[in-house]
Amino acid sequence: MSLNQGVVGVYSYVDSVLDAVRKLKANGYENLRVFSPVPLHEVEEEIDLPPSPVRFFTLFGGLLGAASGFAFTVLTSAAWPISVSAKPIVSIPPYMVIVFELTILFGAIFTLAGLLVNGFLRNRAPVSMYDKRFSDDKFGVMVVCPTENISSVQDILNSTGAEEVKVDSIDG
Amino acid sequence: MDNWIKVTSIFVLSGLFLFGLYHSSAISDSKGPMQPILFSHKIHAGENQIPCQYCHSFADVSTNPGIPSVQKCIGCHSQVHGKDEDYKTDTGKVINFKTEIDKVKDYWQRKEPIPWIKVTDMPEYVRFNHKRHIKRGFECQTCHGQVQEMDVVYKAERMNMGFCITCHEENADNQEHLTQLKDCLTCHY
Amino acid sequence: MSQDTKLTYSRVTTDVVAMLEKPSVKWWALFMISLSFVGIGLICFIYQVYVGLGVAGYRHPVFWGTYITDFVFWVGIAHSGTLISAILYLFRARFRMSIYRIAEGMTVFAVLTAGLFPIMHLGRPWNFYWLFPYPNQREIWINFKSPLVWDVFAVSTYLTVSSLFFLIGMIPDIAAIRDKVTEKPRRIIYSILSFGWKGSNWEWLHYGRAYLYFAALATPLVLSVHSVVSWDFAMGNVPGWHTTIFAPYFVAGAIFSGLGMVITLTIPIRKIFHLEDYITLDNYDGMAKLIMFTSGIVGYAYAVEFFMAWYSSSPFEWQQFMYRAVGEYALFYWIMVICNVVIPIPLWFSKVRRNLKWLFIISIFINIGMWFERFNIIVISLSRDFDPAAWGVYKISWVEAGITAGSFAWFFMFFLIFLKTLPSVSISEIKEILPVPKRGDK
Amino acid sequence: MSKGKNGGINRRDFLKVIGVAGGTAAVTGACSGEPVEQIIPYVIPPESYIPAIPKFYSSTCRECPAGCGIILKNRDGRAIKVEGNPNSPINGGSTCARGQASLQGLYNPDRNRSPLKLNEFGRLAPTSWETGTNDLSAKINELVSQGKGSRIVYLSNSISGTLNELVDKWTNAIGAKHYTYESFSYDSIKEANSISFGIDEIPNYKIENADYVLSFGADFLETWLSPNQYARGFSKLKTVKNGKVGKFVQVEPRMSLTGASADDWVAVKPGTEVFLALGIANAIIKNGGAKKDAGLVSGMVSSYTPEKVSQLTDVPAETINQIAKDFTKFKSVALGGGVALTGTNATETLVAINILNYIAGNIGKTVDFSDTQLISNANNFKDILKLLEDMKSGGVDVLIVHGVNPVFTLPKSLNAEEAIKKVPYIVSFASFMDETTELSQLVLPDNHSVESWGDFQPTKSYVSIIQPAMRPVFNTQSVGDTLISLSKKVDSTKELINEETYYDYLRSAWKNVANYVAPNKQFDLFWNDTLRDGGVEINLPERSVELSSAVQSVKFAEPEFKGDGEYYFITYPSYKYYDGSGANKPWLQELPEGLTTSVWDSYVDMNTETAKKMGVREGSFINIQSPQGEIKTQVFTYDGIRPDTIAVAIGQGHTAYGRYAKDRGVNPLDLLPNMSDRLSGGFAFLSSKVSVSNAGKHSLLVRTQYTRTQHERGVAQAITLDQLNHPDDHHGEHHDEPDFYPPREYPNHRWAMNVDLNKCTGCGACVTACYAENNIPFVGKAQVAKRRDMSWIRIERYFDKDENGRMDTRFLPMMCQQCGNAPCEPVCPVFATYHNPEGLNGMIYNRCVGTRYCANNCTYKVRKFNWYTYKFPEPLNWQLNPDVTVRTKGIMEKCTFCVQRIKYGTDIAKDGDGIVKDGDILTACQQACPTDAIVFGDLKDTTSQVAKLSHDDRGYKVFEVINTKPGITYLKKVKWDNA
Repeated sequence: MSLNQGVVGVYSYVDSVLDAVRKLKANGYENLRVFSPVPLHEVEEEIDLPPSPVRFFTLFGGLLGAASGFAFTVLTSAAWPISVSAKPIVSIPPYMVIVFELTILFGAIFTLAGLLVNGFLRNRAPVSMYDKRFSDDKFGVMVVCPTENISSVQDILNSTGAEEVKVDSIDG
Repeated sequence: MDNWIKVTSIFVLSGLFLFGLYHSSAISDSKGPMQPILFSHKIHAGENQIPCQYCHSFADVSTNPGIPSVQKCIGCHSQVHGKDEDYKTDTGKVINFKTEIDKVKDYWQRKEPIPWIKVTDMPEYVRFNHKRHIKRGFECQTCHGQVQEMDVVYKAERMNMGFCITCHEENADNQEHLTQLKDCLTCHY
Repeated sequence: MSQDTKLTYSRVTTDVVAMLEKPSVKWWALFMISLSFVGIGLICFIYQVYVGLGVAGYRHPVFWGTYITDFVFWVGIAHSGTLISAILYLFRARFRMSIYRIAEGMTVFAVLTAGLFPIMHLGRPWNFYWLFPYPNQREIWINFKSPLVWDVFAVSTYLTVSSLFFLIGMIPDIAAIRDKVTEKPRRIIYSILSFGWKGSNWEWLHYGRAYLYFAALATPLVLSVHSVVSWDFAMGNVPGWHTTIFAPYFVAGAIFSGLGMVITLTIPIRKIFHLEDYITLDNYDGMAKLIMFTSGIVGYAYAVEFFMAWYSSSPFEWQQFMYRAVGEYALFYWIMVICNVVIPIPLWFSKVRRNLKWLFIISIFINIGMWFERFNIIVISLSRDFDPAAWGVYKISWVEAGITAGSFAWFFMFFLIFLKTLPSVSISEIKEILPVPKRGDK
Repeated sequence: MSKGKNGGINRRDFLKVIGVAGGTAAVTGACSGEPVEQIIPYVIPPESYIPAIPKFYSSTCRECPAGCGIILKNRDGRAIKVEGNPNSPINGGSTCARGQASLQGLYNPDRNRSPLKLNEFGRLAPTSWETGTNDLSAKINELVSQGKGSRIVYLSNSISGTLNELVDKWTNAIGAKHYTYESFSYDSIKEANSISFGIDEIPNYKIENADYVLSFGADFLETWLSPNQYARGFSKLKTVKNGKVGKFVQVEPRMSLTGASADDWVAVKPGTEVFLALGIANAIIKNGGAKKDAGLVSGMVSSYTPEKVSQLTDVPAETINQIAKDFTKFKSVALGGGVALTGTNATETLVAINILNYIAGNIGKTVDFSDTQLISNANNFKDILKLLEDMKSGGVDVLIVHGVNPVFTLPKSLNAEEAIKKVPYIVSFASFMDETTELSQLVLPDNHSVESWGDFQPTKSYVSIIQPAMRPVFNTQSVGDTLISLSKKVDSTKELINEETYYDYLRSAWKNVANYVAPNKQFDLFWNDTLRDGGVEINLPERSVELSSAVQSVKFAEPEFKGDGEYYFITYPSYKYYDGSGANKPWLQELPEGLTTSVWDSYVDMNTETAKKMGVREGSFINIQSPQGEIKTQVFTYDGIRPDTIAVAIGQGHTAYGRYAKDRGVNPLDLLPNMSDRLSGGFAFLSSKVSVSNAGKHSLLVRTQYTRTQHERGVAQAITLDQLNHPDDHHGEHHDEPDFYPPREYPNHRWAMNVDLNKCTGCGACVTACYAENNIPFVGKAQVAKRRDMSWIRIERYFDKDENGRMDTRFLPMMCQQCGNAPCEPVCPVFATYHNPEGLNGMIYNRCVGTRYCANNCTYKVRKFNWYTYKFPEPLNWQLNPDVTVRTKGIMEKCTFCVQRIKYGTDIAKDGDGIVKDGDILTACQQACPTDAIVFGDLKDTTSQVAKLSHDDRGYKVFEVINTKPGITYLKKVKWDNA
């Protein structure tokens, strides 16, 4: 069994990055990752990732918020019925405001949770592969490959205009 | 990763905070105050079986049960002088029967009231009608605890609103009665 | 953003990071002034708690005054931030990019400021937590029929969501700063705030989605919050309050005032930090157009209120509105009309919209006008409601003035800290609208 | 809320600040121990004492000479409330504002707390009773032994009954003179009756038997003779029955509070009422309406044709004819002799009124001479003038002052202060350091009437008992006891009185009463019954009265006015302060004066036109000058006063008399010349023409209502008799609109109230009663200026104009309406206010966080907010009702329908059959109301008065259009259509 190695190439130009991605994919390297200071839609099209599951978090949060808002208002009103202004003890119209606000609140909190879980906890890029310039003006193309393929990847990266290529071992 | 510790601790802390709020007044005094005379309810109400309303005689006619006048104390203690004997109270204090009873006599002689310390004090925005509760047949002990077993009386129940309302809920005859018993104006005005 | 600037990716990063350099003496001076006014406000508040609300200018029948005015004012200010970041994001309005971070920061701090007032105006502020639903031994909950409870939920939700939105929107930028700063403590703080952002395509994917959903949630929220605030009044039966147009009227007013405040804040910042390349005249032009539009809505609302008061043939309503126009508070009423409706009229001309001096002056007047709008709605309506025997005129007290001044200082204090600690221009989004670097560009 | 033991900032206050900063701190703080509180038992409990159960003592109110029967509520040893005694024939269960406030005299922090003696530094310093009485007796002994007993003067107010006897007995024994001085002594009424009927007394006016009341400036709802009694009569007059209601016409240049309740206000030229009365009499005789032989007088009045009278009085001829017509058409009564209009021709006016009453056949029917008022006991003013002369000439060596304050109540032009200062030794029995007491050498403070034994005879037919409801608050002693102890120390009177205490003396004296009233009853039984009932009635024989020929000797003439100013100057007794004795009671100071709603100050009524002419507006200060002096006060522009007249109330302008009275307002008596009524010699209050100048200063005239009209909002509604009797004409006002929610069900009770606007006179008794019952704090002028008065019930006053341009003044008591659809309830975030199953709008103080949203949303603006924690200076706090929570800062409060009384009533009912009967529970305002305008009860009980009245044709709800479903139904005021 060969240890997985990471190779990252540092680019200045987006078209070079795209070239590298296409070339790597053509060579059968599927485990690719692109670092960029801005979201790159061309790259998104090239590296076809599954749709983000964050939406389920948002949906779930919203539904949970609505349900809990509804349950909370109704149950607490019924727990000690206090009559105000001859309105019914459980009076749905005013409670809809609470339901609405809790829908948003829970939706937002769960969206955050979705982002944290999916964007930051799962699929984290290895620290060693990161270059500080990626948040500034450089782009990075990272390939995970068995040790034996390192040189071939390096070649591809260099040939597509990488200004620098780094290799490091990565865990898992 | 520090964030997670933080987030968790915030949740835990806020949980504790809410729990604290809920139970903030749950702690009751386990010990009563030092009274000017160590009057033992245990001896009077417990051993000697004097009914509560013999001394607190207005409990069934007034909102306020009243505390006995010095005259009432001396009514018995002109006969009962107390042995010259030590007695260890349940708080561990040792007193002498005769000394304590002599204090009552002193107050009487000087025609001075005894400055008792209030054990159960209701905030002034709470109206508690002793008469209604006694007439409904509640024992004094329901709220005041087993006074007949206390040498030094202490606040046995926390007597906060939760205490009152739980009892009111339990003792409602029907829905309408419950509404009345849980009506805010029943106790607050 | 115009395409002919000389901005590059690295210049954007450098410029923004440069804003976070050690604060100047001027900054410190401003900060200390803010801090001292916060201190004055705090002293006023403590005095008020100790002595009683009587030290404020309240009097029968005006039970709400400056504090609620301030509250609505600040909540209103808070609206443009989310509007610019969320609604304009959904509409893909490009002019938002350069100013949205400032606007969002303004939102969060304005909500932080606004949130103080409902507590400060309470008769027994030490019991403010009774307004929150929490399990207690009394077994008593809160009244979800009360607009004030809606307010509690709306404002706290808004604070939470807008803060999250603000912080999440900054993640890539903070990462960029993290990678630029050298001092270790700052790097650690920025590392934590950046959640270890690396800018990989995975992260961008989830981040983009999450941001979109946030925007989608924040949009109805922002509309709801000021609607709920307006219902504090509209649900009351006071003549001058009890009207169905309040929700849209308040939302428009909030956006109006918020944009006014954004302009008031960004024009000096742009000058001080030399952000002319980032915040362009086109941006201001876009905002000014929005101001024109919302000023129109607000003006329409003023007119329609009068019309409805007359049309309803209710003596209570009609006398209330006549009182606004000619009564003891007529000065305030006309200040409001002039500032909010008349003064923005020159914005119909492109020359004015692109003249920052004029824009700044107009924006100041809008801020003043909108404060008085709230004051007028709250105080004048209460001064003359149903029972003529109870009518009375409210006068602001020095404690209220002190706390109001303190609230501005409190807001600016946060804002000053923000300018020196967080990226006040969005690095990644500015880069996004720059042409991507391509080989052929050289 | 207890104070921390170690002083300074206490824990609770600290937490209030900290609690905002961090909730946790507050939570942990709550676990620490509570402050120690003690309970102090009785050493020997009083007989039949039960804690927290109130005891009630019948007594007599001594705030004015009317002598209303009262019941004092004693709770745990303290008198906490005054109620009217329903057994009293005078007031029949009601009280006025002054009566309600008498407890603030009892607990006034400025009371003389012990005997005081002038010390070597010229100050009055505390001393013992022993020293005090010894000093005085030594002085008396000295004088008596020198045969100078007649140089001792005992100056008292009208103290009828046993005390009067005692004083007379003792002063006679030492040879001293006893003068009875009443500030308002009605000499002219006595003189006029003496001339007209040969009776030197004041009859009982039976307004309750009249359908038409014609009052020539008699403010019988305010201060005139026995206001509560007449208010009851007024209530009868204004009761709408079978589509009929009585009519009341008030003739006076300034529309007084009484005049504001009149159906017609006739703005007569000051001092010319006499001609009007004669003109009316003439018209009656001409029309053949006279019911008695008018031969004696027809010659006297025949020259007063309506036209001539109209010229003399400024009253239109048709008005005169109308009154003449009505006066004989209905059972009528004519009243006169109000203090304000006592001019130099007052007796002539009253003779004319007597003629009017006589020819209309009212004597013996509505004017009853068989029972007369005992204010008649007071000395004639001429005697008082003589006394002043005596003092000035050094003829008085010892002056004992009891219950009067001549330095304040006598006009400055009489130089009473100077005269009294000439007396070398002045002893005062006063409870307060008033202007006269300040001049004294010795103060032997009297008990308050709530602390003393005594009796009082308001009328010939009724003797009322005064019994103590509590032990003295301070080291004071009743005058009776002081006199007895003095008599034992004065050599010549050692044997005069056998009894040791005044109580014993009183009992002995009452044995005579018992012998007369109930000769067969055992005395102890009689005594106990009297104490329970509050007094005994004495049957008097009928007295037939005929017009005496002496009337023909009367020459009717114009009054004289001194001063060359252009305005007539009216000074009138204030119904709040009477002659000034009420000015030290904060409740009265804070009680909005009915017409202006002004508080804590003086003002001058000035016609709007006059003010415009002078270039002043409301709140402007003006100088009022007469040859005797000048006062400066604020203008109240008022359409209810003639343009040639201005008016200032008596009562304010004290230079002493405690913190609440001192240096407040002006005393109009300073301006009055020394003028007397030509025939009776009584002081002429209406005798001055003053000039007025703008003082060039303006400030807010502090009031509780700044609005004059209703702004077409229909708050206080009225209905004409015609409309009332033809209900079809205004049919369709009541139609039920569908509701969003189903109507509310009330399982047991629905507490509700009616207020009859036809009976409300705006007297403010309800307001003061509410202060007393509900621990409402007074806040002072500066706070009222910020509209922060705390009153739970306010009298709204509207000056509208009717279609003929006449003043149409309406009063409307406004308190919490206990709405079924209360706008305040749903907006409270914490359920501090809610709807209770018995229809009450509950206000839970301890739950309130003070958002004040409820108050904003209250349609009626009846909620009051505690802007501060208000202080009740010791011992005013003794009066606090233990059954009502004392509110602290930051809490909303409002009328509760006296929920403590409802709870008490239902609690008592539960001990029995559980049924609360109509009338078992009275609210404080209802109980006090002198005209029974307020009715409280249970709507579920269909037989109750409130249930019946709520469906009255006159019933309406204020702001019905808001659909708040109030629990209070107002009954429209009934207007006479001038047909």
